[in-house]
Amino acid sequence: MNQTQSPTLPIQEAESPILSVRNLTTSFRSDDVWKPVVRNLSFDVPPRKTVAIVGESGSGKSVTSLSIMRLLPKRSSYIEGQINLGGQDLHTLSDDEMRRVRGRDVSMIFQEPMTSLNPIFPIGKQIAEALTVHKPLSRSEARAEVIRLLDKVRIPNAASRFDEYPHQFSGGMRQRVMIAMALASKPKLLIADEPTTALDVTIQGQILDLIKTLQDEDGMSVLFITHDMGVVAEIADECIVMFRGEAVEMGPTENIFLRGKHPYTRALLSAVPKLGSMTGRSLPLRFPIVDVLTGDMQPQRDVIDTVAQTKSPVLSVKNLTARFDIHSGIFSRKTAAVHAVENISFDLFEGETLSIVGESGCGKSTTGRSVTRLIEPVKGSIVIDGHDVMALNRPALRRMRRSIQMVFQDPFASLNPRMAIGTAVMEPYLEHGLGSRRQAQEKAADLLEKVGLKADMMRRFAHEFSGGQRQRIAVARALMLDPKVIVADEAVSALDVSIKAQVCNLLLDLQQSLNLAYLFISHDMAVVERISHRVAVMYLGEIVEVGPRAAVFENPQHPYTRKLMSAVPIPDPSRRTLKRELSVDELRSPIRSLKYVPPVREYREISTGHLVLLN
Amino acid sequence: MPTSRLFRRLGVLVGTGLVSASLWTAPVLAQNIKPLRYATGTDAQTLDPQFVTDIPTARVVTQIHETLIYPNSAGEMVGVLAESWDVSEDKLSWTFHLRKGIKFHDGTPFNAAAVKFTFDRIMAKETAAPRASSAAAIDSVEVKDEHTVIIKTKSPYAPLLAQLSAYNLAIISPSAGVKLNNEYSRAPAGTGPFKLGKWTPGEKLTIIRNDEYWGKKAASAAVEFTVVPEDSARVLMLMSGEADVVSNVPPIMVNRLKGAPGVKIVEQTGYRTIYVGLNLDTKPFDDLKVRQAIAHAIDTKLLLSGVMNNIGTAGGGLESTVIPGSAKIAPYPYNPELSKKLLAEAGYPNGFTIDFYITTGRYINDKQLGEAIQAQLAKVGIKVNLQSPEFGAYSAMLRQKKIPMFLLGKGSPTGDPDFTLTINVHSEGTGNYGNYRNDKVDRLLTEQRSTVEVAKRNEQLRQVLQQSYDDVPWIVLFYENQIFGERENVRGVEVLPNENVLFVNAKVE
Amino acid sequence: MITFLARRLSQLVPVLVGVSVIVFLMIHLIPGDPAVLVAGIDATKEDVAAVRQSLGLDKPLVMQYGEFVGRVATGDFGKSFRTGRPVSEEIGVRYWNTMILGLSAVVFGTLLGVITGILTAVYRNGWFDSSILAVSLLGISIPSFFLGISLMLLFSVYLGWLPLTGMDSWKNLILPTLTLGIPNAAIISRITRSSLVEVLNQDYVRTARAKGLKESVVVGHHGVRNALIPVVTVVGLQMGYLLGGAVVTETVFAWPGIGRLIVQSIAARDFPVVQASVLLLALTFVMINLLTDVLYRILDPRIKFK
Amino acid sequence: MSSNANLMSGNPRPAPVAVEEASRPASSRIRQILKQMRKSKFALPGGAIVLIFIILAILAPWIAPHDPYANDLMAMLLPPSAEHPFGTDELGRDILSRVLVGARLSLVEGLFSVSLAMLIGVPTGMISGYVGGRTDTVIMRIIDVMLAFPGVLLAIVIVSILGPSLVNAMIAVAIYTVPIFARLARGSTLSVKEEPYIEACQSAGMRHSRILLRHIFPNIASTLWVMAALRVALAILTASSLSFLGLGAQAPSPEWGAMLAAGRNYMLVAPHVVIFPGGAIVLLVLGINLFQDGLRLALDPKMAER
Repeated sequence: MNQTQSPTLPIQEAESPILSVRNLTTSFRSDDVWKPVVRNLSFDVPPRKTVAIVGESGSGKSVTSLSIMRLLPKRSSYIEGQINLGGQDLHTLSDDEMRRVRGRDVSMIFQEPMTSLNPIFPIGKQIAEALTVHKPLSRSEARAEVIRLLDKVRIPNAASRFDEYPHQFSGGMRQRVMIAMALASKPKLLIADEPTTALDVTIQGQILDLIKTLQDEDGMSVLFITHDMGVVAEIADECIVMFRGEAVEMGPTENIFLRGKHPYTRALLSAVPKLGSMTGRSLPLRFPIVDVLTGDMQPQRDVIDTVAQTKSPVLSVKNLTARFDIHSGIFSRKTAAVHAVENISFDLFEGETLSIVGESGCGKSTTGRSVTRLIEPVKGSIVIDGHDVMALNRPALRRMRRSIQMVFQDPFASLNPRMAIGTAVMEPYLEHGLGSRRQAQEKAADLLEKVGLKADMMRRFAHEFSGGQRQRIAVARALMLDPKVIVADEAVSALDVSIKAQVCNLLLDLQQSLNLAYLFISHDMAVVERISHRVAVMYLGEIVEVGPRAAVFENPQHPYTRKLMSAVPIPDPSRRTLKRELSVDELRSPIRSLKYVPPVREYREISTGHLVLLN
Repeated sequence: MPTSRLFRRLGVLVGTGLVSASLWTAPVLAQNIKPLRYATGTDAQTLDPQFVTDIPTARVVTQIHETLIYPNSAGEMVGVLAESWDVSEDKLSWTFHLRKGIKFHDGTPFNAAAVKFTFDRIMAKETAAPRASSAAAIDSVEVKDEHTVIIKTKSPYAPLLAQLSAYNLAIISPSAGVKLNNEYSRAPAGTGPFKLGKWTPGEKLTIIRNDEYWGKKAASAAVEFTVVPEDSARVLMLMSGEADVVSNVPPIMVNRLKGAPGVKIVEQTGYRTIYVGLNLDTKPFDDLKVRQAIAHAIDTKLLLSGVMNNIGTAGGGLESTVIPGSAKIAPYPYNPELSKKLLAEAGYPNGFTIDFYITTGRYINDKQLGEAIQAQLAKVGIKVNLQSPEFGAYSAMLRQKKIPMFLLGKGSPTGDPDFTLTINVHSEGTGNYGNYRNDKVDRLLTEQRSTVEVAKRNEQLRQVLQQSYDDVPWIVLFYENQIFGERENVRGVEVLPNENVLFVNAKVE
Repeated sequence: MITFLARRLSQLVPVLVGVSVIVFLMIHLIPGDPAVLVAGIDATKEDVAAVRQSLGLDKPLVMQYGEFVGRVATGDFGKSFRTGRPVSEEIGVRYWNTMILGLSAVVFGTLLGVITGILTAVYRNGWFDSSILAVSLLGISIPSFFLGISLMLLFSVYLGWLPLTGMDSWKNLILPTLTLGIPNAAIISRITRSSLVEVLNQDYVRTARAKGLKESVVVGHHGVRNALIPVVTVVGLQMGYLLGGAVVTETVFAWPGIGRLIVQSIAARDFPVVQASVLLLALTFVMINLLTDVLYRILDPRIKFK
Repeated sequence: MSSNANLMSGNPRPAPVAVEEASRPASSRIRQILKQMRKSKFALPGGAIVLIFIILAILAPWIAPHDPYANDLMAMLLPPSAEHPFGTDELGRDILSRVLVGARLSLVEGLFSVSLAMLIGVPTGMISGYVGGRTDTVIMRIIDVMLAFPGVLLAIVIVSILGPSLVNAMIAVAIYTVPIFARLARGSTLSVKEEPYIEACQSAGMRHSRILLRHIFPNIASTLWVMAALRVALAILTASSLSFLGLGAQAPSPEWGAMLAAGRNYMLVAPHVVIFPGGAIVLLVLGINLFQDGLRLALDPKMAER
């Protein structure tokens, strides 16, 4: 075993750590070669403290947690080093001994509450299982204890929900169920592996608060795995930064945030969007980019104002409404409808970025798709670049689509895996008959260069690119038709922080040079703050607040806007002790009966262009 | 599992609706009887004699029913239900004196009225009997007294006696016979040595001894007909002792069975002729020389010894030589050189191509025969394309009389040539699929019908056979032998040339 | 649940009507005259005409179909051309025989398939997995007629342990069950394996392990229960295929089932029997599918009876 | 972001995981598939078997020791010998030569019927899934009707209509395979249709025909190929089953199923007449199935097996 050269946390004088990991190296087998994905990791988790492991995808943070639990597949992985939990080296335990440690001494919650519960058993039974496996309990005792646990994790009407199945719970509630299950045997250590990543920001806030509260109540230690610096700042006492399988820096969270020395730490921190960092600015701002090797800040050009407010808007949406029918009964009659988008209006000007923010199900993506008629809206008028979109026939619609292009969320899915990327980029151009193959080739090469790729990559396939590169390709493809508007539907949400920053900068660059208008759909308030000119907040299919970015962020009026903003974790460890006092609630459902008549809405103008929904 | 329970319920639902009706239980089958076990390839279709059109069905029906007259082993017509008979001077009315004291299985007495009922029934339009024509010669039936019945024909009809031995004309109980076909089959009432025990169609049929039988009582208490379609399966059952008697042993198995312990082979020359038909209305078979060429190109001797393992009887005439009065005509000798010469003379020095239609699985080794003939004809330059439509389509095509060349079998239910020759050889015959026309033959066929003198009629029939042999509208390959397998301890199974089997004297020792 | 069943049942009607029309048209497209086959090949023209009339075949096709539908609506499937027996009698026992064979093969195939499937999934990629995989690939590669004949040669001829054909005792059921069930087991084994492997890679299995459950509980309780959900569908489909595909096995083992009856009836142009039996099999097939759907929904609480 | 594998000096291990912004050199898809296939222990032996059969089938007329059609009634049912390595059949024909020539027929059976079925089924299913709505409902109802027909019996009825011949048997097998491909193509289209890259095409204003051909088809193709390989194996089995029932290849064609049917009556006296053609079917179909198993691993590990 190599002598460790990794940084280590200072040994706690007073109490011995709950978990002590030394020289952990985990390797995976691929194609008969063992490749280490976690190398020489050593750290401690002190009693009652929260230690966060933070890193981007592929950094080995999740593998670390699974190595501790010994939940990795035996055949294709092996673990070296010591993992000391409460005095015993987990690595030396027999499988059966290890099984008894799991759930009793250390338990774990996972990223995907949707898939982490067995869909075919009632949740009560699943929690009871975690109890009875470690100590014998009668049925009624187990039931009582489960209800107590459900109460503890603040699930309303716990007793009545005992026999419900996971699919009857929302994501946030499921994560509470997972936590209840993890706490069943009062473990000394809770490992939380990205427990809030899949959740909406308001729900994330609730769950983080819950973990903190429970930690105080039960006095357990938490090992928190996350990619989100904001979450780290909010929850962790100590923090380990991982990069490509190794810990590059560790220490008390404040130290890392304020005095992080490692270039990667600084690169990471500089790329993290910070809500409220734009106060006093009206124009968007590029993300600072720090070189991972040197830690040097790359110089950022200024952003000039591109918005052409004086011209008529390039996209104008009036009273747009989109619904999805719900059928049921013997003859599949229409019985209800999802009111996904309800009577929304907005304008988008050349060179402007209008962001639509909101949580899942608020109708923001439906808005984006309706604007291009990928979804047929129920009513409303859409004018793009002079075309009345709703009136267009099929060929005219195809022509119209040259003016408005989309970039989607999932960079891995938005490129046809069976098509060379050059072909994919050229395709729309050729399909619309805008020029010869040679011209297409030249234009594609030019655009690829423009988005930061190389023209000679055109013959490669999507799988040969990383997520960030693919998103650049998708942007290049969207630009092939010289559109006036780009609808970016969660275009940067799935990217790692550093990549996200780069792609955002790219979008800003392109707007600067091409005068593009962006309809930027996102749930990420911090990113939206950084790159928007104007912001619209959506809730249950309606715009509840819209206005210039500075006005909305600095002077939020609608209660929902405020709630949303207060829920965003701020990457500032000094605010760690604050609690939000968010109530346990969920997004309401936009499903309405057929008889539902949408109320007439009125907006109040707070300042120029800053409108807030009344009532 | 709820699955299985649901399935069971579903099954029971469907089952009770359908199964109960299907177990055809007539009189109670006595327990503990060890029946004679007979494995046959095909199930009976009906137990109503007047609806029988096939041999396997006839084999069951004739255990239960009897005709007025039946041929003995020498092929002579002897009385069964009729004790004696005489013909009127004008040869138009036949008086039959019936055996007395006989009862049908349902208790109805057998008498002249029953005979009249039976014949009237088959002739009635409403009956829609598929073989109503077998009584076509009959003009009317009169009851003279309780035990005397007079059958009148429209014109003098020599083959009447033989015709009366046809299984379609077996006598049935008037009280049972008011029901037809399927309904009658539930409780058939004949006079035979056996009555119906139980019938599960498609599977098994048991006949039990009729203890009130007028003649010599059946040797076995019961005979069980089991349907085993697979030839090899039947043979294996015989070898393993699961069956006492099996029908239609494939020729190839004969040698094997002959050497097997505890098993014996019964071989009986039959009435069935296997022949290759040629269509005289299609080229090149309109040319006699071509037809002769084909006759000389087919090595019937080799077919018989090779394909048939010598199970069959050689001959050239259309009627089997075991049929009383049939002519003994030698097959065309195999002579490919002559054949080629004839083809050249007919203008086909390089042969020709022809479609040859064959049956598969209907006659013993029919497909192999077709393939062997194909190879033999190839040697004289005739390219044969084998076509083997399934029998339903084949029979429809045959009856349109458009098939140029075909392989077919021709049986004889009564052993009298009149019936089959009229169908197959007469220019108007429905079974004359090759459009054979010869005025002399047509005339002779009409004459023989009214020729009641046996010797004279036989000469007329011989001439018909000889003439048709000379005209070569068909090439007879051989007469099919029937091969039954029996356990060594089985006695008394009578396999008849008309393909019937009698179990009355059969028993396991 | 009731709405679901009612809707599914109402969807079956057009399918069955479609099947009945197609069957009716198809069998009338088959060349050959049923009257000739009933009367016998060398029957006289008069005999054939009489038979044709008595079978009602002299009427126009549309009328024949109308009469057929009218009769079926009253539960009467007519009489067999060949035997004159009511069609329901003709096919009742045969259908039941096929059901017995099909069920027995499905039960055998499912038991064997699920057990080997679970074992191969648990011990995946080892020698056991490989050998079961090889055997099951062999199982689906043997034509049923060859498998049947081979089993017959081995168990009946050489070893003499089992009867050849017929259906006198439960022993008769063994070889046909094996013949039909072996490929079935192979398919179900592979489905179970892949389904269970997929389930074992699910997050909730990891959760179960993280709870400290015993591996046997993890696999047996959390794994198998979920893995069997898709298997139910396949078993249902297999049952359907077995009913239709049993014809070859029925032929080899002289099993008096409905498949063989249909083949014989087609050969004899026994239209009423063909119509009714194909319709009955189609009905069975869709009912089994419905049943598996219901089961699927019972097993998987996520799917509501909408 | 530039790449730097090792921040900690002195660590001998290579860069561990696929890193952001790393791009691997283009490797040909075929090579990739072959590499994946090697994960299945059986794929290569299976492929080798199929390849050998293809070579034998192509060379059959030149390497067959005897004329496969020449009969010799003096040399019937001879057991295997140096002269006739597989023995002779019921007409004294050389079984080895017949098996060799029969390989062509079996391969053609599989390929022709599956190609035909794909040609009809795949576009139908793709259009049904892509267009959706009423078109989809109508097409799916028709497919339901076709699927409700009991399996092989549909093929039997079709062959009865068209008349028994190998070509018609292949057509029948194709027709009854059509709904399987239609369903698969529809299902895959439905899921690919939801992929963002299809939405991207639509939002780029591309024609539906182009989206179907260039974007959807390539992405459902691997699933289809895997199914095709499986179906080729099944088609060979089904077509030879039909021949076995006398509904497929006609005499004197050396189709293996037909050879088995003819040889069945002789299996007690001369088992070699069934063993060799039967063994040939098993071997070829096994080869295809082994190959298919590997193909499945390489192309579509999650595909539901049927």
